Amino acid sequence: MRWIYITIGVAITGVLGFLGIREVVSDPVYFLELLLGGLTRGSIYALIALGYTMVYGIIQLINFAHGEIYMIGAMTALIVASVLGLWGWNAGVIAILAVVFAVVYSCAYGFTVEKIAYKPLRNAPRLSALISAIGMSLFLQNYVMLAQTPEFMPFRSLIPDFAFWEPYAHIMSSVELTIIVTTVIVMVLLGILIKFTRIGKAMRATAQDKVMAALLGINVNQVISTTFVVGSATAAIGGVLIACHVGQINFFIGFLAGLKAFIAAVLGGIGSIPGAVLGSLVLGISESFFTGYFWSEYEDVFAFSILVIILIFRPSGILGKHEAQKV
Amino acid sequence: MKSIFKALAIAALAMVVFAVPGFAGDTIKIGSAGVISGDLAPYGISALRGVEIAIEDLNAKGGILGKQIELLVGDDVCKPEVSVNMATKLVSDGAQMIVGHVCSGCTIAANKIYKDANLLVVSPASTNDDLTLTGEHPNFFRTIAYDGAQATLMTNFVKNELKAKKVALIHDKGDYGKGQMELAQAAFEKLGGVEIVLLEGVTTGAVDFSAIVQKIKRSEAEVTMWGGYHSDASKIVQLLKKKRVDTIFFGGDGIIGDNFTNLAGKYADGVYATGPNDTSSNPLYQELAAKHQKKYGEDPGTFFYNGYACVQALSMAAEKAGAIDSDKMKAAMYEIKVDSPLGPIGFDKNGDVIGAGFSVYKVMDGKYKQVN
Amino acid sequence: MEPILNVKNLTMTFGGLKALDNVNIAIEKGQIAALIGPNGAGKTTFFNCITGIYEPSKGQVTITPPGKSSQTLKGLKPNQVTERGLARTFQNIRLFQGMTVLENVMIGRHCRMNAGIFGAMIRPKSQKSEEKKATYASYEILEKIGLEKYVNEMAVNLPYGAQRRLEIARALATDPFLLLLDEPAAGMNPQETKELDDLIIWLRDNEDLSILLIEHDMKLVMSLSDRIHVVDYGKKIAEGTPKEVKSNPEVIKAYLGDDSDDA
Amino acid sequence: MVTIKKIKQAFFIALWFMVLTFPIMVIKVNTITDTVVFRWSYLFWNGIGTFFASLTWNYFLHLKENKQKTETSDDIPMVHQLLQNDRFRIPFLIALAVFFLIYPFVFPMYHTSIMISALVYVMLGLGLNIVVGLAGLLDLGYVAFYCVGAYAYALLNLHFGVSFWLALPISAVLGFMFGTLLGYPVLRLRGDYLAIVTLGFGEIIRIIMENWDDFSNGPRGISNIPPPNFFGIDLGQHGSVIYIYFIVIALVLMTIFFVGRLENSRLGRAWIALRDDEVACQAMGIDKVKTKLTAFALGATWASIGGVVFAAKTSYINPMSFTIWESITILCVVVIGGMGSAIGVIAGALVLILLPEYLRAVAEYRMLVFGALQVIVMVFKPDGLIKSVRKTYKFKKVEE
Repeated sequence: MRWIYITIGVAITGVLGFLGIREVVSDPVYFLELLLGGLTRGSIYALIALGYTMVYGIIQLINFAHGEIYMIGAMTALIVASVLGLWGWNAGVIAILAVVFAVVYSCAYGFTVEKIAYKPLRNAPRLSALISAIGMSLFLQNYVMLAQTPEFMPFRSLIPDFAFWEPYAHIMSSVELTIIVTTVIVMVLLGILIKFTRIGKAMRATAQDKVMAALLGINVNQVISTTFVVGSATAAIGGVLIACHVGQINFFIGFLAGLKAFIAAVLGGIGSIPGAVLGSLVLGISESFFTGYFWSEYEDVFAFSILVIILIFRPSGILGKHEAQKV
Repeated sequence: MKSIFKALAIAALAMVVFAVPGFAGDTIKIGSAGVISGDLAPYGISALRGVEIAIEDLNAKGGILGKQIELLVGDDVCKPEVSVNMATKLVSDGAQMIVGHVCSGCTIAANKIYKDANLLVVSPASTNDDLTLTGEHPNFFRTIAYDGAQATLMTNFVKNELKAKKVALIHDKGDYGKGQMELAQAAFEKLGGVEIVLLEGVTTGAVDFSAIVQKIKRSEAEVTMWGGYHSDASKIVQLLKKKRVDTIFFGGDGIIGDNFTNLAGKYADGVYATGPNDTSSNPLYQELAAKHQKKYGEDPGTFFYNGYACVQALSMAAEKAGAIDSDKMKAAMYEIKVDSPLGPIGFDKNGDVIGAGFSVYKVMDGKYKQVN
Repeated sequence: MEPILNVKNLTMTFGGLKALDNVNIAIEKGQIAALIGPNGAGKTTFFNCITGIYEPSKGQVTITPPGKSSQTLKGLKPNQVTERGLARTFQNIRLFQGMTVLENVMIGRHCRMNAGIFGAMIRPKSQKSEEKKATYASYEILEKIGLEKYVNEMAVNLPYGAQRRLEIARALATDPFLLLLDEPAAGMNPQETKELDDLIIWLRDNEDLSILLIEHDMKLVMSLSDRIHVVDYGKKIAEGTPKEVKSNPEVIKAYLGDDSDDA
Repeated sequence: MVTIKKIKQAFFIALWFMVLTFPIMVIKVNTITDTVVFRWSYLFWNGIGTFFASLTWNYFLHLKENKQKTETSDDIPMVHQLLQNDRFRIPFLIALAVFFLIYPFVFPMYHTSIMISALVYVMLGLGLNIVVGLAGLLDLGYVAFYCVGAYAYALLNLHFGVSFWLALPISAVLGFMFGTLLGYPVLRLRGDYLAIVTLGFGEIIRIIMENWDDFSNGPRGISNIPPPNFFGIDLGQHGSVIYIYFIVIALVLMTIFFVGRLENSRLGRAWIALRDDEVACQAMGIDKVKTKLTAFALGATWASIGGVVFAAKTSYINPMSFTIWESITILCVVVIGGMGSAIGVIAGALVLILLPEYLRAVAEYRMLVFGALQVIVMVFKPDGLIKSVRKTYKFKKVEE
């Protein structure tokens, strides 16, 4: 049985490899463009997926409202930027303040959402928390829609076109470059936070065993709140950058982006930070290539197929630790 | 136990209260159905406002056949299954004629109910060919030209005016967008001389369209035609410009209007689109624009004038028929000439509008200008 | 006569770690055997290997059910092992929390029943009687174990000792010929342990069962067991009657190295 | 008790919310005309609103916590207590039956129409309850099978003129097959990994329906799907709605009957065992693979039957009706109603589907209220509206 799988696998890889190499050689620039496009797309997913994976790692909850936090981040940035713009402030100051406000407010929303919708459900069945999260997501969407507008609003990029990057801008725009660089920075910072700081250690301890962590004097509630705050902050940064990239936002952008990011997080192994980034990149790049070389109609089908295949062979995602069942 | 009976009784009572159908009194009820929540809401709301203002105007002038008009509003969220419930509700509530729906799928699904209740339906926005050309919807009229007409216009323009040899057809996989591109494909094939180098659908609402943009670039299409709505279109247009892809972006009436130019901002310049004929010189048009501006503080949306025209047509038909009777009104519909903000319009035997056609627009300095 | 359970050269490695190293154990019909050893010696791993939860790296497990021919358990899934007549309990109680006590026992009857999808939905006469039989059989088991007063309680709400007994009841319901008990007396008070002692003897004498148990309570082990197997660091170091084992220097050494609270 | 301390707390919470909602609620920007409107009154009302809301919220949360401390977890929901009592059960059931019998004749067609929708969700909910509630497999792609059923009827009717009554069993079988087919590769996955893969399957089916024009007519969908025929008599629109209503009632009754039996059968117990403890379940002789697959397949069967009814009722289907939101709605029905509890799921479906319809009175606030209610129900009743209760067995003293 095993040999059949291996043979089929080798055959498919061989054929695809051959066709792939032929394509690459025939038009290497196109290949590169798709790769870079995929990288951008992956980085976009990654910025949202990081928050998902952190929250999941610590309380095993699919935080459905995470996409909405991302949306609120972008919305706050838009509002702040518009107001300051009308007051005639300097563009650079506006950009910085918009990001700062977006991050602060997203954190506040993330914190509050956790206190209202998840904390009372800490000992309830896990699905109840999931439904509560879905309810929260609906609520936030409609709250923003009613308070602002259901229509798409143009979002003027806060990131200027860098002069030094101009020669390459047709391959990758300044915004895209910023997105990729930011993703790397955020991932590294998060890695440092979790590996080396006190709160990071507390997070890891809580993720492993809440009861034990509490016995060791870790304030579990505080750790969970911190996780939500940090996750929301990354989402807000993502929100602002992605809004700059696509140039428009409305109340509903969180849902689709959140869904994709969640898939990416699962693909990489949910709960793992490098996993979230790797999963996002795999998803983004493979989607990009699939659209580029095959049919974009079936892009999502392909993405899901990759997910299914990877999960069948690695049931805990690419970098997820396979938890042995304790008997 | 008592409490349960009590609760049941209350529930039943509540339902009766909710459910009492509006008995046809001294008013005429017009049902307006369309999408007024969710992401397509702007389209539905623009039409609904047209209907509202038209009814206000009519009521001020004494209504239809001397009776005041009452408006019943339904929201189908652009989902066929909701639209059926919605239609049932409008019929239950005693609607005597319908303006709607916006999304073609909803109109198709809901019209079964209307047809059965023998109500006339006039849509301000449903452009699907099947609605009028198959003969399955004899009670259906519209104040907007159908997709096929638009496709012919688009393809002819691409071939004769833009002189393109290679076109890419991109759509959003929805019934409206995909349908448009399929019609365009068929029209090009009939026309000949233009090669379709790409026919693809993209996921609406996606965060990144760079892959499809690269693909367009690689296909060397001189014109990229778009079937879909303004939000995705503006994302693609921006990327096309940013990636320096040398192609002309050409969309249908889904991207006509300020919604698109505002979203795409500086990237919108040079985009072509087909849309209803520019009738801004029409005095009624100007009057209505002013009214809208006064009432809502902004310029009218896409289907505002079409919505207004729907009500006008229905009231004229009723006056001509002399009664609120669908069969007589239907016969009258074929004969009337409506002085609408879209210009003088009438209806052909299929129920399609005569006189309100499409023209091609181009964005120049952030505004759509008619070019043919 | 063939031993009913014959384990030969059983080896189980996790990564580089040898949790079990060439263990040989044979159990005769009607025996109460005990498997003892310090914490982490590989006792539970041994159970898991036999019952199909782990696939052993090496070695053979052969069973000879009374009145039937020998067969190997190689490659069988846990449920197939149970079908062949080996039933077990768990060290950390693993009852089904969402079900009543009776239903927990009825789960044990699962593999002795046949109702399929249509049987369950349409419930023809044959299924009805099967269901009824299973219900009564389960109730009888509860009576034997002394839990009948809890029939319709949710399993989670039972006192601790009763939960341990319920695990045994559930295992009994699968009609085993060999019962594997993983620390059945853990956490019990002396009174409960005494009752357990009686129960196990009673089971062997009246139910035609053989029993293999893992236990740390040496008093219980010594009073119950016909034969004791001792493992340490995955290796079997001794085997014999309680008396023999007690005086075995290897065993004493193994236990003295360990914290002797349970020795 | 409202103490000074609590008022102080509520005051600070109100203050927090005023700050929190400031940019989004107070400032309204219009990026098109570049104008900004400050709506200061919102800030004020919001502060007052959250002050009282937080007082009540904390009061009830407090109440709930105290209750948890004093009571054991096995209190039986009132509905079950009533239903177990023969004196109440019979009149209650009769009242219920009468209510549903006269319903379509008393209320206008619109109400019958949305009641049909709600009843379809009862079926879907009961079906998903097998998968999620009983077997504990989180399935976010349940809509796939619903889609299969709807398209099976629509396409079979379009091409071969298959009638509603024939389509029902055919699509049930199809649903069963699809359930097995999709269930097989995901057997190894647990928990949320399973959820996301099933979600993927749901989307895949929808996208295929959207793009494979030759097969499914793509996004244009299939129209003119006939309603069930009544011995060839034309019932008219109203008549056929009532007819479908009774068909759905019959199907729901059948579902309740079968699911009830399944729940207390060898199979149902195996599902619950699987949900509670996979390892112990296998060790007790239950075939994990088979049990999971039957759960998947049976759940799919009901979804598929629901799909046929849906297609017949709407008369027009297109892929937009089968998005992930649909799966989420059905999941909400199950969890809010009470996982594993049939009565709960029925209540959940009626509340969740009918509520937004009647909330149309508050039109645009409807989804806002709906989302808030979901959170509130889950926070205060995490086990759902009506908790599941296992069957109790009575034994006569066994004679010695």
